[in-house]
Amino acid sequence: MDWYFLTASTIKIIMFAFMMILPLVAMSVWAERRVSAAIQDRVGPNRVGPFGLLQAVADGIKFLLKEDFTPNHVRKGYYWLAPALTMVPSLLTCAVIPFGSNVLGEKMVIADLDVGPLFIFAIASLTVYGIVLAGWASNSKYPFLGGVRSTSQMISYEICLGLSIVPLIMIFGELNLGRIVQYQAENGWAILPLWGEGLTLKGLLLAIPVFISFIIFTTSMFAETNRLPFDLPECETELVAGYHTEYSSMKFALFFLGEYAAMIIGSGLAVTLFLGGWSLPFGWLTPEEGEKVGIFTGLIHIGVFFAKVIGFILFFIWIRWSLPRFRYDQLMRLGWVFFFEIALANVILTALILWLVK
Amino acid sequence: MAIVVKRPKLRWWEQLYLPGIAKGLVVTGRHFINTLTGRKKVTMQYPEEKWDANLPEHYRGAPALVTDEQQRERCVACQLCEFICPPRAITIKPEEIPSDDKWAKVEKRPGSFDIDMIRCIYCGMCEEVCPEQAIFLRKDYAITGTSRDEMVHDKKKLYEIGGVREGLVNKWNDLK
Amino acid sequence: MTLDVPAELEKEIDERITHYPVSKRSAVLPVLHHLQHHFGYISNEAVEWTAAKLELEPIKVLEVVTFYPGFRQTAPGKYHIRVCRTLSCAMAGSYELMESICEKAGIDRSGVTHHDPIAVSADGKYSIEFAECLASCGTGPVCLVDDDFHEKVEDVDALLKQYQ
Amino acid sequence: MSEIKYLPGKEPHPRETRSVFKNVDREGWDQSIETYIADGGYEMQKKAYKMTPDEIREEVKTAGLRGRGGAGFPAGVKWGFLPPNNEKPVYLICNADESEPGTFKDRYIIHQDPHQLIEGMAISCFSVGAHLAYIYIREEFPEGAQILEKAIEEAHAKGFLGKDILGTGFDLEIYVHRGAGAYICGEETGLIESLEGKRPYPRIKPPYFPAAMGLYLCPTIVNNVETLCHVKHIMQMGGEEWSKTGKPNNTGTRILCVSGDVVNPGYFEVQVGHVTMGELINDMCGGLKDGRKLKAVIPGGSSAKVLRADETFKIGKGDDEKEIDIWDIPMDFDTLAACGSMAGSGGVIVIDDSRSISWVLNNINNFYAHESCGQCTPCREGSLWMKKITDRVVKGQASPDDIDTLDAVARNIDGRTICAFGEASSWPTESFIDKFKDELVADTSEDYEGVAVNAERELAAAGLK
Amino acid sequence: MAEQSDLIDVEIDGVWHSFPKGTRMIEACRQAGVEVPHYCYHPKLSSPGNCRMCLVQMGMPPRPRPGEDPPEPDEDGHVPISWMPRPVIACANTIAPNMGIRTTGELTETCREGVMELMLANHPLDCPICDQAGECSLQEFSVEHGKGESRFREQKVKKPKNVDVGPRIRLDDERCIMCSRCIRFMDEVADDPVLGFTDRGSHTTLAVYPGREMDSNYSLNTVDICPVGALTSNDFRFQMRVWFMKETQTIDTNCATGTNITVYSRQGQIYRITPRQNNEVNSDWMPDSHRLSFHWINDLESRLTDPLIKEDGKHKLADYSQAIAYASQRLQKYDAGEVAIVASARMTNEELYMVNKLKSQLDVRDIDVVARRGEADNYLISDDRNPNTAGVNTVLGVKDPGASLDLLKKDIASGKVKALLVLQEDLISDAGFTAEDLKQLDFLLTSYPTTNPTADAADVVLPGACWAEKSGTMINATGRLQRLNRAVDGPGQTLEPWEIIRDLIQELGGGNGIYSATDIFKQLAAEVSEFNGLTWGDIGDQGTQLIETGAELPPLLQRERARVASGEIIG
Repeated sequence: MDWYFLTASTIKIIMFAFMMILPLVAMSVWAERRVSAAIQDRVGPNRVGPFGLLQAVADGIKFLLKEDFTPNHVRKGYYWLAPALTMVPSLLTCAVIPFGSNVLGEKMVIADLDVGPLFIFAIASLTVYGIVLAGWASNSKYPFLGGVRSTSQMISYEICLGLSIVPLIMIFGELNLGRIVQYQAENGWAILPLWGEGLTLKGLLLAIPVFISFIIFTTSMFAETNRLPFDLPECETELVAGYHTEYSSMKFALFFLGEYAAMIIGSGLAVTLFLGGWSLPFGWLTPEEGEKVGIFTGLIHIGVFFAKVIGFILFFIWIRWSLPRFRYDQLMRLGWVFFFEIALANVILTALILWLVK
Repeated sequence: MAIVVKRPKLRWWEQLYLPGIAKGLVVTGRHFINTLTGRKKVTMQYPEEKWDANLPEHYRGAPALVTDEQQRERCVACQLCEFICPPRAITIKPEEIPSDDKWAKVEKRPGSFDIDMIRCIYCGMCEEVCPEQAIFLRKDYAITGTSRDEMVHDKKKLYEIGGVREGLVNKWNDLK
Repeated sequence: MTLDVPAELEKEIDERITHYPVSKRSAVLPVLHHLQHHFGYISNEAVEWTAAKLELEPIKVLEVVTFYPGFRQTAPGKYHIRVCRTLSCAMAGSYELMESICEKAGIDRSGVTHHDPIAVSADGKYSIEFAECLASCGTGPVCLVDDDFHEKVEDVDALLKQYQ
Repeated sequence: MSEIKYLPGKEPHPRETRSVFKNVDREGWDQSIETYIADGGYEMQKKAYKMTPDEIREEVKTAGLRGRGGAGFPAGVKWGFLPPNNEKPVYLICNADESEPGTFKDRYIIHQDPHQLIEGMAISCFSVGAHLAYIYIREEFPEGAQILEKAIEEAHAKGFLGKDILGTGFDLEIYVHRGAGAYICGEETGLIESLEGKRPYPRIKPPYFPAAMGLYLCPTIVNNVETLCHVKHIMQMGGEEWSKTGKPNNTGTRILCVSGDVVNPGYFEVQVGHVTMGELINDMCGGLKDGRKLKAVIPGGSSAKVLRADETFKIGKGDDEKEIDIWDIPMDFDTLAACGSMAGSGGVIVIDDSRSISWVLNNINNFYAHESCGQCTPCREGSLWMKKITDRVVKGQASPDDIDTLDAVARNIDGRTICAFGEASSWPTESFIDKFKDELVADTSEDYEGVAVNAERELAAAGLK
Repeated sequence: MAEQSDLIDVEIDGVWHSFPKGTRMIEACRQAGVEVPHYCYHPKLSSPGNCRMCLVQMGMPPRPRPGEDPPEPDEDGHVPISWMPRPVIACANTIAPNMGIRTTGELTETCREGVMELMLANHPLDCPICDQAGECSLQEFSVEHGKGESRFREQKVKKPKNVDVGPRIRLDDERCIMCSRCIRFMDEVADDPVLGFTDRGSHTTLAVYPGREMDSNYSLNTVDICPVGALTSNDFRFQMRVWFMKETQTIDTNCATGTNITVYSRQGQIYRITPRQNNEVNSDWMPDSHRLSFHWINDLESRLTDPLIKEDGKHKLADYSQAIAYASQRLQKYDAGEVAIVASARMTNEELYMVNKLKSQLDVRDIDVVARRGEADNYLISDDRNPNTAGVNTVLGVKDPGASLDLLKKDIASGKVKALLVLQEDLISDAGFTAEDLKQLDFLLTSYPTTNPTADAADVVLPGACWAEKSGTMINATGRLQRLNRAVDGPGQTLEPWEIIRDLIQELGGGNGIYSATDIFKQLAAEVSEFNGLTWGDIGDQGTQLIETGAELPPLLQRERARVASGEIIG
């Protein structure tokens, strides 16, 4: 490999993973608290820095300085490993998400794989190990229950998650996320096929399965990231804090960050698959396939991507403070009985549309 | 007797829950917007903003002992507050008022009167039970200290907080 | 301090005690009457003397002394006046009589209380108190000056003149 | 008896029937035994001592003599309460503690006719078998006590008292015992306690009925002066004959003492029930003062319930039932009881329209508050409380609901005390409120809310006002 | 119902009961489970009937007028009752056949309300500073029968307050409700008539004669019987509100009378002691001297709190198990007959029984206790100032307490006795030993509640619980077995003496499986013939007659029984 590739990749990793995602994690924690406060007619953290923006920093410092307490009864190796196992895969998945167009001949994606979604699912599934390990290694009943719940929940919803994007892949005929975005930029976003080919009968008809897919995908994403209304693994009314009950300090912070990172990546994927990634609507400022764009346009594209992601994160937060938590049996029923069936039917529906409507 | 609650029969679109969810989102969204635009303001910025001026008459802050117009201790150490206090925060040691004292007629006063403010739950039972109108929950709510000892209010401190209260019934006067 | 009881008085008292063959204690009232008659009032010494005489606890004598308005524990004036204040006499003007006597004899009754009902004139000549019904309601207002009974007292000057 | 002449200006009213008061204000009469014997004195004692005690008691019973002290209890029946087969000594006490305001009959008997009393007592003692008798005379009669002691000495010298009287082998000693100014000593058990040298706290009945457990826990008979005097006259007339005077069940003569707002207050011995209130006030006492109207009458000493002048009373039973006004009330025990009051000790206090009812009630309450012995709770606390309330009413410092409190206090005393003093002190208040509530309330003011009074006191006490 | 001729049928609140002839109405009601409120009435004193609180409605069978037929009795033989319009006092009236009593109903209720209101009219409302608050009849009955609000707008009567009437008693005349219980007690029971009423009416004032003192040794009983806070104890004044205190029923150990008492304590401190009724032992009374002799228990300065072991002539603090181990190690060295024990007649039967066990374990030469004699006081105090001499006779088998102590002294001097165990006694202060005497010993062990000269001389000192800190049984002068109950915990490592002896026996090699005083009592009851068949529960709070000692009842009790027989009091 040449030095250029290495340099470019490193810069992209640093730029994207460490300068965008991680701050975004911190900021989304802040946003979560501020938004929840606003929804509940409160103020929220507003003391540290302007609008409390430095609250995230303060939290970080606090996590770092707190006593890192390891209970005596835990399996220490696994116990220590678990937080890393949740944090790392979440961050890893960002490698294949295109966060911008082809700026100055450099694709704004860390690794331009042709199996993007598969890679994401494969890696993201690993986070469940972290949670299961945390639950089991804690050697304590609530974390254990949390871990068990987490496992079955993740496995259940991973199926729906996978099935829900099959129609998209069928439509796009593509697994490269960069090209999927490019396609949407030209022919209308998956759920907003309002320009290009999207405006054809086929495109509009396809919007129906895509919309169903979108709902299943989003919902499953909530379940996958253990967000409310599906946060049963850490459901505090029943399990104190679920799998991370026994964790404190930075180890707890890693779970915490992992959750938010997963949420961001999930949002990124959703944006990429359904909302046209970095593209602007109606084909504005859309480069041709492989066309280099200038720095200015490139920055706009990056900005658009993050704006969409942030919007999606806000939606996550909004949902969290609007809906009550599911009961565990409801959760399982929803996953296996409804979403699984609907997703399967959706695939068939898409196939039918693709086959019948030319 | 068991009460049977009839479940509402849901229409098919209601069974989807999506409209319900949307409705919920609208509600929370409205709150969000309202708060964000400052149309609605509930929370107060303590300590820059304080509600002291608007504290209700019956606000239950730190309990304190009061004296009357003539600097007389109203408390006669009957120990009813000690008895009623749910968290047992009050400890009183009564003593006899020496006969040469101006208020010797009352005979009894607290030798020591301690309220452990770490224990105090501001329930106001002491005020309610006091037959002498000697203990009141003041509007002080910022009770802080850097040690446990400091958080125990002794008699001196309690009178300091309480101050003088006028216009109360004088039970121990010359006529009675 | 013991009471100086003249032998004659003591003899008289001893005679009185024989009127009560069953219980000496019964003689408390007569003994106190004699002592009050002689000394003008019942002092603590008189109480103790009586108690010793009748073999009682002094408190049992004091109980009796303080019960009866007829016994005085403070010295009266040379002449002790008792004015009836009960209904018939009051209707006949005994309150006015009291005022008039007080005024003419120079007695200030403002300090009179339940425990100390007797007011003495400045010169110590007269003392006065209100008495409850003297049982001569048809001839009110009435008063007793020492042991002398006066009915329909109208002329206070004439009354006081008799006692100089 | 046509030869009896009375002092000028003190002649009895023609409607009077003098027996006990025969010698009161009599011309040429003095207290000496010689005078008494010359008038036929001590003959009845001689007569009685020839009878058996039971015969005497039967005579008294036949006569229907009712006690003249206040309660009107038949004397013969009282004597009959002495336990049979009694081995303890029996005492007789003459209750000369005349303290009921409005009553002043005993004073004249004792001061002017002491031997009559001694003779009556001698007869009674013989009947009940008492060898030791006391005359409990009130302290306010110092002269009376001296007169009685002298009379006893004389009777002793003549052999009417002492050992082996008149050769019958009957011994009797009578001693005079002076009280010390306590109304409660008029109550028989209070009197007994006083005579024992204790505080005159009335005893509880049961078990301390004087006839069974009286003086020194021995059987004791306590009778009023007038009652004991009547015994002599019953001996003289014979029980049967005596009972024909007066009215059935209200036999004999009795002395009515009238005081208050009449022209000529005084004492009148009349046959019981033969004189009405109107006759007593208008004829015998010369009526009310000029231009005055009758407001109220207290017919039997201050503890009797008051009668309002414009009331009407229902008396009689069945066919005899009739409605009368105050002037037509015959002065006997039963009628006055039917009118809601009592004949009591015969002290009639007349109140005319110049008097303030609050003032009258306050005066009476003052008396009872002063005289309450303080033994039992209701009377001890209640009598002073009532006085304090009426004090304020008179001063115009009471509110209308104070009158209700006053009434409630009185009713809390009535019937709940050890002795009859409770009733004596509460009846005036109860009856005055019953009959003159409008007038009492008129003396109060809505402004004097209790709260206000208290608040003023608080401030005053705290030195702030 | 009334089959026996001396039983009388009485209807109380609509229910027929039978009572012996001569029962007072108030007692009949009490036995029927109806409390009639009262102040002046006290079963041990004469009844003046002056408080008027016990007014009830009474009814009798109607008396037929001449010519009328008597009323028909119903199937139970009861005739309908005609109720009297006026109330009567229940305390002084005795029941009569077919009498009816109503303790409820309008008349009784209005009477009670009325009397309560009047009673409170001049009573100062100073409950907050009144020691009686919490056990005050006036408070109790005003809750039940009071109006809740005063109509009294006048100035209350002023009377002396805070009067020193005696060395141990304070009088507040304004609180006095003139029930005269105290006067009657001093007249009738204490034979020291120093109290009386002065003045009259509402101004009636309880007083002692100026210059006299109410200093009878029984004066504090007036505080107990005072239904209000007029008489209060100087010792207990303002010390503690009664509702905070724990009550423990136990017995007094100051003399062989074994007065039944209640110990009032809070947080391990004893605040006061009051007598408890037991008509076989002390009636309702107890002497002041005994009542007030508890203060040393609270005084931690004088108490032994931790075991001490003497090393090189100096006492060193030790752990309890350490001290026991050391003691047993020393004791094992002696031959038979070289060890003596002095136990105490202040020990319980259980402890004495354990002493017997220890004796056989150690092969002890001699065992004795210290005798304490004093003067009897013609009331309740016995001349034997040890509480359990009868127990020493019965359980320990020492028939003549203290007789062999002189011999012991000699044996110590001659070296015959090398080791001495002094249990719950102080030989130097109480038995005429000197420190020199004890110096001859090779080993001396004492257990005692307080520091004392004998302990100074001892090699091992163990803190032994005092009477208020232990449980057990004692036998009083008249042979009555009574229970002693633990009122407070001993300070520090203080243990009950039976525990100390048990641990010593165990350490010396004799296991015994004893875990509580009741365990010992079980063995005691099985082994000592006098106790045969008794269980801990059989003894009860009032004790049970165990043996005949031939001793007479205390004089006060004899007098009281005579008064009961004469009908003067209820008893």
